[in-house]
Amino acid sequence: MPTIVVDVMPKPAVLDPQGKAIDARLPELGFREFSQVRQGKRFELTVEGEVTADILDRAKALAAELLANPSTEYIANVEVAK
Amino acid sequence: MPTIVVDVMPKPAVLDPQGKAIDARLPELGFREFSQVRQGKRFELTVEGEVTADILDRAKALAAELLANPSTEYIANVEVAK
Amino acid sequence: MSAPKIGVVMFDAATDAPSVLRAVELAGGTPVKLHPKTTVAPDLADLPLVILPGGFSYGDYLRAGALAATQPIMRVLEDAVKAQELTLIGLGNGFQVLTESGLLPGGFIANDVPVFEHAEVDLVVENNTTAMTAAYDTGEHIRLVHKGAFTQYTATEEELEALEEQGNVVIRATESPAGSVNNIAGISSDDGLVLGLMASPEYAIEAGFGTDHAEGPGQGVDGQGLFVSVVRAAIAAKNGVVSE
Amino acid sequence: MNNEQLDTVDYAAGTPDQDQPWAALGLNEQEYQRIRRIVGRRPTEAELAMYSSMWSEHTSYKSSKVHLKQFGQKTTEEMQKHMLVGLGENAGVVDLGDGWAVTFKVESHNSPSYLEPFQGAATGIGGVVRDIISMGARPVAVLDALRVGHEDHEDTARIVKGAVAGVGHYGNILGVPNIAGETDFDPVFQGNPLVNAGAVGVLRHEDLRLAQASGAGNKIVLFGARTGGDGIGGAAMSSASFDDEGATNTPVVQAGDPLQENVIIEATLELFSKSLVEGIQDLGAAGIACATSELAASGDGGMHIELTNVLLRDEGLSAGDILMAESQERMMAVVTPDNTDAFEHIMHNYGVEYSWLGEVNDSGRLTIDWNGERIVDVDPVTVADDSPVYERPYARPASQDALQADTFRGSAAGTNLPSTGDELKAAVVELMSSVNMADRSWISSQTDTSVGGNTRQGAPNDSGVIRVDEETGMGIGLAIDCNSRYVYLDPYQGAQLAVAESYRNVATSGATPLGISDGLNFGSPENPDVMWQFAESTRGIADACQELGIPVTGGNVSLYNQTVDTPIHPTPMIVTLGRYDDVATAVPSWLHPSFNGSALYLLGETFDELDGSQFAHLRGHLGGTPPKVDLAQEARLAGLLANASRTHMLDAAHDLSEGGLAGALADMVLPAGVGVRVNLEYVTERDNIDAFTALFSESQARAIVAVPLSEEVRFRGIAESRGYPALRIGVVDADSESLEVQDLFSASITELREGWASALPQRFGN
Ligand SMILES: Nc1ncnc2c1ncn2[C@@H]1O[C@H](COP(=O)(O)OP(=O)(O)O)[C@@H](O)[C@H]1O
Ligand SMILES: [Mg+2]
Repeated sequence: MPTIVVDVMPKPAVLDPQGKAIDARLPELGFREFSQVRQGKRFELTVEGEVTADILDRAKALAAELLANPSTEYIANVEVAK
Repeated sequence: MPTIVVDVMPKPAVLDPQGKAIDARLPELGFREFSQVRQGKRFELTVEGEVTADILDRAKALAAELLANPSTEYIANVEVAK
Repeated sequence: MSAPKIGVVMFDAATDAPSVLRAVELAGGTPVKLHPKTTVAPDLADLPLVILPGGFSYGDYLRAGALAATQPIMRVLEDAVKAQELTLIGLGNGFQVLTESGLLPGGFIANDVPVFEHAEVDLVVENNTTAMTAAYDTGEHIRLVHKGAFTQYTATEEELEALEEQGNVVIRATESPAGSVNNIAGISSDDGLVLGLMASPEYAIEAGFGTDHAEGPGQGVDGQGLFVSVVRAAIAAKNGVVSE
Repeated sequence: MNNEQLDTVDYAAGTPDQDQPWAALGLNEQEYQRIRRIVGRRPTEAELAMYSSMWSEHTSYKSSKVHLKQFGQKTTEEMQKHMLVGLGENAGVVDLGDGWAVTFKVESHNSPSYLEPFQGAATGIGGVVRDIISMGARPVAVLDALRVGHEDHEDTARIVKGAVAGVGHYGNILGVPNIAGETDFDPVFQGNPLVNAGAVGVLRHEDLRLAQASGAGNKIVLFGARTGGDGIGGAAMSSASFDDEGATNTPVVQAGDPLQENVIIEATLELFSKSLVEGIQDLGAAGIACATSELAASGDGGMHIELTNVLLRDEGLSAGDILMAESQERMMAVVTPDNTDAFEHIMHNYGVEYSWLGEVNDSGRLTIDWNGERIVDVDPVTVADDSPVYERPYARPASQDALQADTFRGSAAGTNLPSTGDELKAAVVELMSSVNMADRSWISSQTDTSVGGNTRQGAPNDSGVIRVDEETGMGIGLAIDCNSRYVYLDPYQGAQLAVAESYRNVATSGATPLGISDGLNFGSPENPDVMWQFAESTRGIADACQELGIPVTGGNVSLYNQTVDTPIHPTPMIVTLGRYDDVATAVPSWLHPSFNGSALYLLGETFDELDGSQFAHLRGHLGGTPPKVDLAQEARLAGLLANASRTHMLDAAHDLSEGGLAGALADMVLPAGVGVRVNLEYVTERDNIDAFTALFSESQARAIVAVPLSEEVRFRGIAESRGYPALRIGVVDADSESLEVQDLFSASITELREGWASALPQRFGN
């Protein structure tokens, strides 16, 4: 059955303490190539049957209504999983 | 600056209470098209300069070492953000 | 006069609800449990004030307060607030439900140190004209329990400016345990009908089971003032006195 | 697993020679043969799964049983007085008077917590809370004890951060306050940490229920979470030690859903209050296999189950998997036919899923069908109760003499001990900055201590105190303790010391101890050295309880805690439960600014006892013999403290244990930063010891109390009349802002606090 992926990330202007905590550990673990880690959420929704444009719209609606909080987060991505 | 995305999801066999709680809410909110919601994490890492194959490998190493918990999660995806 | 009724929404796993019921009672109110699946408006002439208690409603797994905010009763309460018939107060997790519902500006993110923290917090009442602060003096210092993992208040520049300018920051921490912006702990909507406090006054209502106090460990009962305010507001509303 | 042919009872009867994976399931050859003899043929795959998990060490207590017997045997009638339910049930039940009762228990969740510390610790709390609710009690508090490896080892942060967060996560969402615990770092726990979780619940006498299925025709129902592939083989696995690679056979990690359990608690308590269940059993190790066989064995003996009716999370599971799965948040109940509608009604109200699995009958057999075919047909008593019982050989290890001969004073570590004021001060600062003595608030602040509104005190007090009856103020006090290093040096005496410390902690907070629950964590029972530690420890606990007059009400055994061949230090964790007439008389163990000016008294005598102490540990030494035990003296101290607190003579009281007088004084001073001035001269003179010994010796039956000046005369009077040694050693001096030991040193609170407060967050914080 197909899966829709919804990605939700903290807004750039909003602090991300979880990302920051990971960030702080990187040098100590020797990962100096990366910076500004942000931690968001990934949701996978199973769809019975085909993913029509309509269904994708419904997923976007669900993301806007429940999965993301518009005052602190933005919907980075809604797509059919590869 | 380019961004690498790391997606981490709960293993299929492991109970995902977060996904379950969302799942239970969907029918009442009228989203009957989706089932088996799983909630995972999405990390975005900023890279200074170009993302070489090497850097991508380092991101995979970071995912394995720090971002994912191998006993309950798997790395769904490591890629350069579009 | 008979004890005024105060509604308390019993969200699943809102672990502070039993203590809120008790606090309302000790302050002279009669708590009325409201079921989250209710779609019928309670008799608001009789129930002018409703509290959303705190504590991990629906596990808080998605985001603190997110699933509670989608419960049917929230639509009912929202309508009543919009009709200027109801005062709605969210405590702790209940405040998160209010921002999730869009009834109050801003939102909550992970604590500065992103783990659950249980602490006592020193607060200053900055506005004592609201339904949750009337029994305090402006400038009064109070000490309450603060707990949670996603209790850092955040808002946009414009929202912050508006809050500060309107005097809608009702209670402020001297130092927010979560790192909240401007040390904001309690806020009000412009019309004063929606109020949120990121703290748990229900654990500072009984000597010996309260917060730290000059008189001894656990002797602090500064949370009483909040519930007394609430009961007074309910009485005033019932008598037709419009709250400011 | 054989996918083509379902391994039915008939098929098994016709294929006696089919190979069976008994070894992989943790059975030995004799045990397998015994099962064949009992069932009269080769067991089916499902039967083998049941027997193997029910006969695992973890579930059957096959190596420990012979030693645990003495807990019952040494319980006198006088000690039984307060026990409503004794050993052998899910948890013991103790009478509190006025129709109230309390049940408490400690459980180990060691191996799951090593694999996955967060979920392991979380489900440890979830599991022990279900034990409590299955007795009909409402959980009112949880506690936890952690043993982890060296603080600077690369794996320690993973374990300690995960376990602390997991304990917090589950209890917080349940809404049950965490009020006591213990944390110790020692390299011996590196590859085998201990996570013990405890819970306490209260009930009215009439709500008490036991786990049994009687009454032919009664229905069996499974409710709560769906069954998934979690922890299959977990019971067998926790009875196997870790090899170099970690776990030998990694099961699917059990993940908990405290939201689900929160709802189950309310639903279950409503079932009890409406008397809708005849018997109830929580599902823990060995899942449905365990619950059905135990319910049937303790009832009338017959039960039929349609396994196909089990609601699944994962459709691919085999019958054997379903029987053994350890999915969390599930309960099994026995309901009479005329109550099934009412039962379903409650489940609907709470939104809890359930399925009817079968019924009780008088066949004397437990039969289980899968898709219309019989896959289990056994006598449930043989599964639940007839596991082999082993009298494992044990012997005092030859090395024990050398270990005990290696005293701290006689060792290189014990030379050049601090003696000048500056040296003593540096030693106190160093002691308090060590991870075993440092501030625990990084741990305790991750748990909700106030939820419920009945917490009189939690960390950093000697014991947690919870009010039970709002009207009278009646309530309980709880502490969990064990000094594993003492037990290693002398298991008999060390176990007695664990009982003594836990008992003393409860008494110091002003409660009257009523009973204990023990969590026995040891290495492999197949190692005679370990078995000796086990035998000696259980004997020590039983004797100590007999002498103190408090029964063992329940407990838990966790064996095979070792890495390759190195067993952990023997760790019999002791939870003591005490009672208050009114929790308003509970005494804190730290100094509040309002206690300024109170006098400090040291109760008890100090001997030169440094072997196994925190100070010796700080110097990397472990040898000699632990402090001597004097239980009669402990009981006298408890009596004195109970009397003094009940009559409001005490501001504060702290027992002396790890870190001795220095540790206790710093523990009192640091939480609120309230200074003291003390003088050791009286102690050193009376007890004929030097200042170093006075500060760091860990002699037992001691406590410091802070007595308001107005109560001093009275307090001296009762100490004297009871013949208990009491020395006025100093005074609380809030303005001094230091811990001052006259003529020796003055350590400012700022300098003491720095290392003490930062030790844990600096290493493990974010
Ligand atoms: N793992 C833990 N969980 C909860 N509380 C803990 C834990 N470890 C220690 N504590 C609390 O920290 C305080 C100090 O612990 P400890 O030094 O062992 O005290 P004591 O010797 O008096 O038992 C106690 O209140 C104890 O209950
Ligand atoms: Mg201790």
